Amino acid sequence: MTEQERAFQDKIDADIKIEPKDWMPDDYRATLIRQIGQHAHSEIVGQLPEGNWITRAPTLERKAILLAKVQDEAGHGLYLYCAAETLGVSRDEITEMLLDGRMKYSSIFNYPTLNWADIGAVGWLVDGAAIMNQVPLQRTSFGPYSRAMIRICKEESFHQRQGYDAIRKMAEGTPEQKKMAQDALNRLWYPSLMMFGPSDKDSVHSAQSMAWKIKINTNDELRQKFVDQTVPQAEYLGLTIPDPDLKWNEERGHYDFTDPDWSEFYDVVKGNGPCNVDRLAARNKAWDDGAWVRDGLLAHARKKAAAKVAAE
Amino acid sequence: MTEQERAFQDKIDADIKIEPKDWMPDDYRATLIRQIGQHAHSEIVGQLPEGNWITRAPTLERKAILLAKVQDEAGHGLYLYCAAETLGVSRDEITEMLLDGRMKYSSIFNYPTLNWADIGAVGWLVDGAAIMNQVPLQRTSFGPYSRAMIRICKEESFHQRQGYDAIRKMAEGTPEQKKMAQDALNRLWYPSLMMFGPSDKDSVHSAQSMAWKIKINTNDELRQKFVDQTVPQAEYLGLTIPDPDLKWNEERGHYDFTDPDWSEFYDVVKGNGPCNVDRLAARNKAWDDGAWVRDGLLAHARKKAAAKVAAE
Amino acid sequence: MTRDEAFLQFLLRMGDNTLILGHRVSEWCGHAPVLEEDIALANTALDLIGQTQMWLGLAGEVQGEGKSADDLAFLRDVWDFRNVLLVEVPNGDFGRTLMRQFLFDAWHSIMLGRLMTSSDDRVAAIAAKASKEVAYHLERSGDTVVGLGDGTEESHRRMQEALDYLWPYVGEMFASDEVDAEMAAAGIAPDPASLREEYDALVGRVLRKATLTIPDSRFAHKGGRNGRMHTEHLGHLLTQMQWLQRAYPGATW
Amino acid sequence: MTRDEAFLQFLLRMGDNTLILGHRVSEWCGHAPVLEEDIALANTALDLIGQTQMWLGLAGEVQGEGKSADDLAFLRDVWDFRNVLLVEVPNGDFGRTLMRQFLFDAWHSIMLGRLMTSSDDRVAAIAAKASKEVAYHLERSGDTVVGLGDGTEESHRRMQEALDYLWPYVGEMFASDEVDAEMAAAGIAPDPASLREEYDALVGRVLRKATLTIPDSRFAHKGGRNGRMHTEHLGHLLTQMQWLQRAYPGATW
Repeated sequence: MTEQERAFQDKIDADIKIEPKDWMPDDYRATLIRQIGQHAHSEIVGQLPEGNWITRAPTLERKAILLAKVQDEAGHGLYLYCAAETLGVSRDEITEMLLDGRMKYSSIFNYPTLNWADIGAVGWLVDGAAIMNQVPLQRTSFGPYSRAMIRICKEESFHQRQGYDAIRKMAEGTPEQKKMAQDALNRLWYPSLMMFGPSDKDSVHSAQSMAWKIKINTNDELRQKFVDQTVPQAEYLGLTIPDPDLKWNEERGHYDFTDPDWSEFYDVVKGNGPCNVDRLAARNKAWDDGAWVRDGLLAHARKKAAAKVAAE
Repeated sequence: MTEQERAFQDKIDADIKIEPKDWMPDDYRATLIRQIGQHAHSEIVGQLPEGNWITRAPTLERKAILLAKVQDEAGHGLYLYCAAETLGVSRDEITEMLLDGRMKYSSIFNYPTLNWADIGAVGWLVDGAAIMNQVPLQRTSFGPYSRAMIRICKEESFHQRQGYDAIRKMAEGTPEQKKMAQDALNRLWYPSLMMFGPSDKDSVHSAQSMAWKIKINTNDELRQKFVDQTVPQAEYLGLTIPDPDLKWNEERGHYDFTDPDWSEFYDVVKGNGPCNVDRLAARNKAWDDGAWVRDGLLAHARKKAAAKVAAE
Repeated sequence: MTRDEAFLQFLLRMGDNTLILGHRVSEWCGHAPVLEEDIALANTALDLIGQTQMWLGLAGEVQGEGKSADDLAFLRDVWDFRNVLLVEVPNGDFGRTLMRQFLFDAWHSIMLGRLMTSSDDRVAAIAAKASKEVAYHLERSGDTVVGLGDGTEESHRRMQEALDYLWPYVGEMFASDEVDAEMAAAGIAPDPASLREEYDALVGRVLRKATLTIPDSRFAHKGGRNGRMHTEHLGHLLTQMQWLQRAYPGATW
Repeated sequence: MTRDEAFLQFLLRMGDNTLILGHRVSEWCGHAPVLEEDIALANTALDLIGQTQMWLGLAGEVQGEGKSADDLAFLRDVWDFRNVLLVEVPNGDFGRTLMRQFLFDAWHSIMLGRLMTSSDDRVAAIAAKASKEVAYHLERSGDTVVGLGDGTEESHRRMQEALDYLWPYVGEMFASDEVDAEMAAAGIAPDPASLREEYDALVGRVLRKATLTIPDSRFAHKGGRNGRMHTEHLGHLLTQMQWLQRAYPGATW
């Protein structure tokens, strides 16, 4: 370790935030760009499965709540792209990396939303898992990222409560509604567990990321925490977690549960999830169709600036 | 009148059909191309208002009937384009005249189909009026046109019966269904009357066309016949013709009725009907989007032909 | 037509305009040309849905049959809708969507300004709340129309095409009938025709800045405000919007 | 699972395939690239709707709850549908529509050929009638795939893209589960896996003539045949298809 590296690590160990103008190791920068970019892309692609139900929301209030939520997600994307930009990568650059497949987004968004209860389940389970991942990241070592996470976490926990409320309405509703709620849980349970990533013993980057405080907890810790939190909620709703081997382990003080099928996870990461192709096609179409708009607004802004200079 | 023209008119007067290879006056040819082309285009554009309900047809049987009908209309378009081709104008040429607005189609198809009863009403009223126009044209002087009309009339009268049956089901159905049937009649009555064209005294081409047996009856005769036939059918259905002045005239032996608002007719012809822009846009889109298909199939046919020649 | 019957029609017209336009705008969600637009469009849709809740809520009250705003939004068929045709035409490209928004926002802001002095307190209160939101919508859609109209050659062409397509739908916003006469007599709402001059001035100013040419025709498609003849597009929109309420009647969500 | 329960599932699979594909094809009505194609597509849709009436009619009989083919078509929600995912993907361009048709027709013709010797007379009779229609569908879609694959550079590119997009949906047609085992044991229907070899030979032959390359992957999307996980597209399709029956329950049409 060089002296510079040593000083850098000392700051992190002392919980002093790293700011964009500070020196940082190339790997730290690259890892952060990948992590923040992937998180930003997840917010953007994450609009699609929920957006799928906006035009079919069953009441004006539910439509408003869903719209507000999807709007927040776009906002989160914006904060995160800004945080990434402080590391020297422009929004357009990493957007193009998303669009041509060089960068990833969270695999959970490659699953479809098939009934209205999915909208509740996404808030309850997916946002729930996301928060579990994100809360510790409020203490992450990179200043702009940490500050973005603080704003995001506040809104996410609001979304999670709304999601839980929406699925509660379904679970307490007509038999069809209850069936929808159970169906949503059946389909989204394991994909939600996968959101924490493979077991840390199989993860190559974890040790360094934890030393850098880019990652705070292990994947398995967070997954366990999520299960422990979610099972009683499902019980309260009268819904059944689709895992016959799930049970409370008195000794451990945790639930034992079945690991997700990691071959499915790797399949989805490779591009073979139910919606990968459609999701990327939708984002590419939005980007391509919007080129004339971006060009037009830019051209206008330049004309205005030129006129202003000429007038001075 | 030249000798050639005299001989031509004598043949027509003697009810001898004019065939494509026969000599004919330029005006006769031009008028026929306009009339047959306009009729063909009407079949094609006429697919759109009915097609609008194919994906919402309420039963499998109704969907099948509607699909079969729209398919027949495409078939009629095909016969008529073939008849026009015998006059020396290719299908692509007159299609392009439709698409850029140089040629017209029947204005009735610029009205929207807004509820399921419209599908019945189109069969009952629009096909009914069309048949009234077309039956005499089976005796028209131009052979290919006459033969096309004979085939078409057979199918159209079948469509009309199906349309009447469909609206009868609505008129005899629930209060909402009955309301749909009445609503359809309210909207389509006057546009149907307009299908016969303005009064002959206002029509410039009529006399010559009648001498050439391209037109057999006057517009007013046919309109009266249509009203006389349709009023009792509406009564049988328990529906009210939206004309407070409609009444039986014992002396004339016909119904008296209110003339349609011809300013609306001219507005629609000019392009200001409720759907003109959307109809033409739909046809243009189909044509433009399909260019690569037509080109591809043509290229393949040429390759095959060339391979065959090479093999011989 | 009694005053209450006319009042109900007026409220449905206001509420159906915001409902249907809000729905159309919400269709963009996740598909806009740039992230800031995604957020702005969602925000516009959200405001319009909120206004719908107020207008249709009051409509249900005035109707007196115990219907909620949701009942009115999700359980009427095409012929019962009273929105102008402008708001139901499909989104088209982003340019058409924004042009439609601007042409509506301009009318909406003028209308709400007048309604703030309505003789009916409830109408005045809704208008006061909504007009703040709509002032922002107008500023934004106007700016975007100017930016794209006076942008590149392509963006100019697309905006002119959007204007040409939408202009025949503008006139209906200023049509007057017996409902409007009754509302004007009661001091509840202005005669729509009386808004036209201010509208033409406002729209003319912005479109000039946008270097766009207003079509030389006053022809106007009509039929939405009285439900006589909507476009074919509205029925398709309702199949989506009303699906769950139709498929699972009586459920609460 | 009893034999009748399995039989019902089998019949729903057959009938939902033809119902949903027939619906998709009917969406083209009036919009095809050339008049002859408009006619041919309408004809295909018509045949598929007719087959649906037979399959779902028999399904209602076997179910024994007094449901008609229309009840089954118009009053089930997404999770109750048993069609393969292939038939519910959106039409895309004409090339994708025809490629989907060809990939399905090839399976359909082989399947129906086997079903003609079904131990259940009703199944054999439906298969006999349908297989004549489907032989024609296959001839036509195969010819078009060849014509466009081996046409211009652009048509070739589009057809290859269509094949690449659709290929991951092919495998589901050959998946087997306990329903299929039960049907095979009863001699009612073949094990789908047993059709694959003939399918690969047929499809391979046509695609070679079309100068197209079959993607080098056996990955298969699944979830339609047992209803566990349809695509997001099916729900949107149903909003249209079922609209009138949902909005006006109990009416006869």
